[in-house]
Amino acid sequence: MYEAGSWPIRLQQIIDEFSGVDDSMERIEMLFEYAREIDELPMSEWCDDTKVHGCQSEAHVLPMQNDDGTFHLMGASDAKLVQGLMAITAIALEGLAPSEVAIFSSDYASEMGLMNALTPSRANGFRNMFRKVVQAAQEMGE
Amino acid sequence: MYEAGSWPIRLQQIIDEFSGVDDSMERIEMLFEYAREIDELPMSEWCDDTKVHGCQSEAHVLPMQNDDGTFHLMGASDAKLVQGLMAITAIALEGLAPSEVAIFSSDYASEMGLMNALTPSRANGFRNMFRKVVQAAQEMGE
Amino acid sequence: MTFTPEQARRDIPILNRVLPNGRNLVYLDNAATTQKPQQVISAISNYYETTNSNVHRAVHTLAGEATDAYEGARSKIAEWFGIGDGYLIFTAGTTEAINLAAYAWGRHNLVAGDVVVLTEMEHHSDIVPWQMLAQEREIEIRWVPLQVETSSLDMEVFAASMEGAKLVGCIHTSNVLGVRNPVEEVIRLAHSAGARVILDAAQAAPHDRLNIAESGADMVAVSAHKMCGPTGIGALMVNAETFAEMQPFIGGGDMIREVFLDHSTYQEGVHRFEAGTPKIAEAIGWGAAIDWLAQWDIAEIHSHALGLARHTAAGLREIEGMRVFGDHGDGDGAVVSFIHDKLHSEDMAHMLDAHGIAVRTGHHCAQPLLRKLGLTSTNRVSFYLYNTMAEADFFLATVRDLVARFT
Amino acid sequence: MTFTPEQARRDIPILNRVLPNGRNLVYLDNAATTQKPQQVISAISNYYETTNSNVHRAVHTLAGEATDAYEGARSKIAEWFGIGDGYLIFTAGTTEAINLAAYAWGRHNLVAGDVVVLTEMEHHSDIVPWQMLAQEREIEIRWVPLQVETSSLDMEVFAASMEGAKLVGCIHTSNVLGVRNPVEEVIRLAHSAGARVILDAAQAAPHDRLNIAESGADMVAVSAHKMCGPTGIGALMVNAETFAEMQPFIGGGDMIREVFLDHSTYQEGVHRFEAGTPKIAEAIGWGAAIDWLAQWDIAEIHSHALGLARHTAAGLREIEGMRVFGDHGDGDGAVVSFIHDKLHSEDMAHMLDAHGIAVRTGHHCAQPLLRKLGLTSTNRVSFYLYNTMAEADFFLATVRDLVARFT
Ligand SMILES: Cc1ncc(COP(=O)(O)O)c(C=O)c1O
Ligand SMILES: Cc1ncc(COP(=O)(O)O)c(C=O)c1O
Repeated sequence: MYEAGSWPIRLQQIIDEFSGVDDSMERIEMLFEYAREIDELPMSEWCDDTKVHGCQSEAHVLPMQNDDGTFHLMGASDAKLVQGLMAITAIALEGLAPSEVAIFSSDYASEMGLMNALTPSRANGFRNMFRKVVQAAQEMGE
Repeated sequence: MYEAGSWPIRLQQIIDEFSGVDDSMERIEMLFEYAREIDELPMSEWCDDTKVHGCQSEAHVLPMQNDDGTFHLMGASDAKLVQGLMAITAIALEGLAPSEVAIFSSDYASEMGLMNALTPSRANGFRNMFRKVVQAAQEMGE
Repeated sequence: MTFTPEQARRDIPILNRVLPNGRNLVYLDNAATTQKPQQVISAISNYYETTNSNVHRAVHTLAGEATDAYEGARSKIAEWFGIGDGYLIFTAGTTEAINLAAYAWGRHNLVAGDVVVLTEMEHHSDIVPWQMLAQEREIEIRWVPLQVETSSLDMEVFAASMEGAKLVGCIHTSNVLGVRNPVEEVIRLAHSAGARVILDAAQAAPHDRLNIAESGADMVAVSAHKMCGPTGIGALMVNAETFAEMQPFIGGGDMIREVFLDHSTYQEGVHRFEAGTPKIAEAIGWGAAIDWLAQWDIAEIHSHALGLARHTAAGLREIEGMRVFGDHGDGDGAVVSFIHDKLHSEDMAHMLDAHGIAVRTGHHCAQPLLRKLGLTSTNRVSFYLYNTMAEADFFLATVRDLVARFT
Repeated sequence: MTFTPEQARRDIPILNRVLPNGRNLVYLDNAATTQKPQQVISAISNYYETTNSNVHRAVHTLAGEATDAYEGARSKIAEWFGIGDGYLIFTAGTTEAINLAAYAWGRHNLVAGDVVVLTEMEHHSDIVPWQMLAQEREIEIRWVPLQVETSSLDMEVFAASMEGAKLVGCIHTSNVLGVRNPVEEVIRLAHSAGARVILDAAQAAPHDRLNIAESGADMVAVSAHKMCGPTGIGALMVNAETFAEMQPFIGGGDMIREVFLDHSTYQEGVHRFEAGTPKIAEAIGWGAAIDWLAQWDIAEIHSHALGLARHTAAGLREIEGMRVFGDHGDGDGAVVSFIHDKLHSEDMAHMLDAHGIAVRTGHHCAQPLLRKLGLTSTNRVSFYLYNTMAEADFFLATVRDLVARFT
């Protein structure tokens, strides 16, 4: 099970990278950078099914499987910060078995210090996004 | 018009008497003494018409005219303190023309320092009692 | 920490108050409202001095901190009373909590012909909201009698009243008699008849953590100001089944999901019932009150206060002409109502006040109960953790002296 | 006293706050809630430290002092707004005030087929309570359109909507656009059609004494926390005719005259609508806020804040891609909503927060208005007396810098 202390290597690196940064503006810029790394879901495919509720921004995710059956996440948001968080989530989950995603802990966001950098409504949006992803992974397993 | 500075002599004496006393227990005892001086309305005559509303105690007044047409107040309460206040009111108004009672100021109670010694609900009761008396005096004049 | 009243007193600034008449304050009106420790006062000041912001909706640091503090207080209070924080709805106090029950639950679950069972011991707060609903809807209210001799509810009539009952409203602990009602039995009987139960726990909450989930009560109403918290806040705590049956009551910001011109959709969870800017500083102050009380074992606090009540009741009973109510059994409240047959309650209260002693006088918002006792008014002393035996004795000596002098 | 923002700032502890990210707080979210001067914080602490007691019903010194302080606050606040203290009903805030209007007045004076007129500029607080009532009663709600180009209500449609109207609900000053509506005209048109008017003055009250009696408004809702007062309190102020048409809403102690098992009779006057232990410390804190503001001429306070808004709006308009709302005429609120076409409002808000600047972001509880603008969210800065030109300039410089770097 992936949780604090046993994150995928790539995610652990990102966590360390964020933990090393104190300046909140710098952290935001880093998130903006990550925002570019997501497999972006084109706006033409945004729909009710992909929508993450409870965000102030429009946020959409499309959880899917690579050819080898491993997990892959597409996503996009009109807010870069949100898309950055999504991107880190996508990196964290990339290539895992859906069954592993289904029990992945969401604690990495707070470990990165993002949850208190984030506002409650944003944190709420993150939780909804993560729940949507995990649920999709569970359904892939079924 | 009877108001601060121009009270009937007997009332002015009572005001001075109370103003000279600091101890709250002593003031209460003085009120208890005055309670005996009212022309007491017998309980058998207490009725809806005589009742003063807004008191925690049962309080009743019967405003009337002496043979010479001057004002006279009977009253009673099961609380001695209330009856004491009534008695002072009766003394203050005794023998005045109803038309004088009708415009009598109620300020003597605060001048005696009774209004803040009294609680709001008691002060309220006093105001209701006084209003009832003044109203009756007005009607006598008509 | 071992409980001592002296220690509790030290935290409460007002207890050092010298009144305008030169007397030291002896505050024995705790069932009306309790005094506040410095910790509660500072929690409120602190909030305004460092954190104040509107909550829930904004993207800035203060808003995040204020939201955490506010929602953190909710969690703490809910945990204290043994219920999930998803089931604690903040209100302005017990009164608004019972009205919330009547509007959000009652008006959506009771129809003409339905039966609401109340007791003659109820505070006006648990009478008037149901009368208003009954009038609107032709609902029948059945009254469980108070047995004056034993200061207890007639549980036989209670059981017999359950036929067709949809809701039972019951005061957990009487603010006049101090009696703690057999709420376990009330809940059991009500549930086996398929009725929901709302407990007015305004007087119980300061002395008892209530264990709401375990108790099985469907709705429980409490006020912060009666347990060393601030004015302006209280709660309705509701179990999951009842919560699911409630519909929005106060409409506005924060309780909606989406607002259109022709309709709106509502939030899930407690925010559905909390429209507008919440009682933020108040919730935080209440949380601090819980922290303060939690230093000690609540059972020790209760037994201390009850001990003072027992001592006082016994002392009053020795005075000729004195009628004293309640028998102060183990779970009862620390409240002693009394009335002297020759000293009017108002005269008594004024004379006690002249000695610095604050007691309550009147109908205690329980006119049906007073009427049953054949009275319109009693005097009432009520104790809490910071009261001392010396205060109880000073009170008793003063009453003895007044009775001797004025009767 | 001549008004200066520096002087006001000195009284407000939180303005010295250094945030966890090391930045000094620049608080520009005053339309959401305002910061509190030491005088208000101390009034509350003081009350709890020296006077705390339940009010109205007791015969002891503290109760008398607390009642005087509480009712004294009511008188002061009522006088400030130009209405008799017999017509100021305390509520938890603007939201509860409008709900009180809907329950206590609306449900006893509106029947199926009646028409309520609202505007597209309304805050959710002045929409949802009427929608709930409309649903219950088959009442028709007519909407007065917002004209986007001029940020103003379509007064022709307003006039045409008056046919058969029983009530008009109108936001006095918009919390999104800053626009002050022509409330005099609204009242005149409504009254000549025989309709009553309720004004949502949550945003107006911090900048304007309202002169309620003179204005002719039938009901006016305000919140203390938006004018340097505490959370948890506000008021509905009502003229005599409307007051006489209201029926009890929240039932319980303090609002009754007599309670019997089969019916109750109610108090006259404001207490009829204030059941249970009131918001005592809150009222006293609000009174202190009025005293504090009353040191200065409210017109000077308003013109200072509006000046900052105008300066800010002008500065923002110079930035490419920025859409800025409202035209900040003389009576308008000190609120500037804006949105950049390439920087999402949430990203903007987070980046401003990283610089210590608190702004609001989102739908501002006015989804119908935002929908009309074709948006789901804006950023909003809002100024009050303690904000300075230096803060406005720092905000502008930061926004310019962020837009330059990230677009
Ligand atoms: C215009 C307007 N109306 C109503 C409200 C609601 O006020 P409160 O949240 O204090 O009830 C607000 C503030 O959020 C407002 O700006
Ligand atoms: C038993 C009981 N119920 C209800 C209330 C009402 O509580 P509040 O005035 O805080 O709403 C009180 C206190 O007065 C009470 O003692």
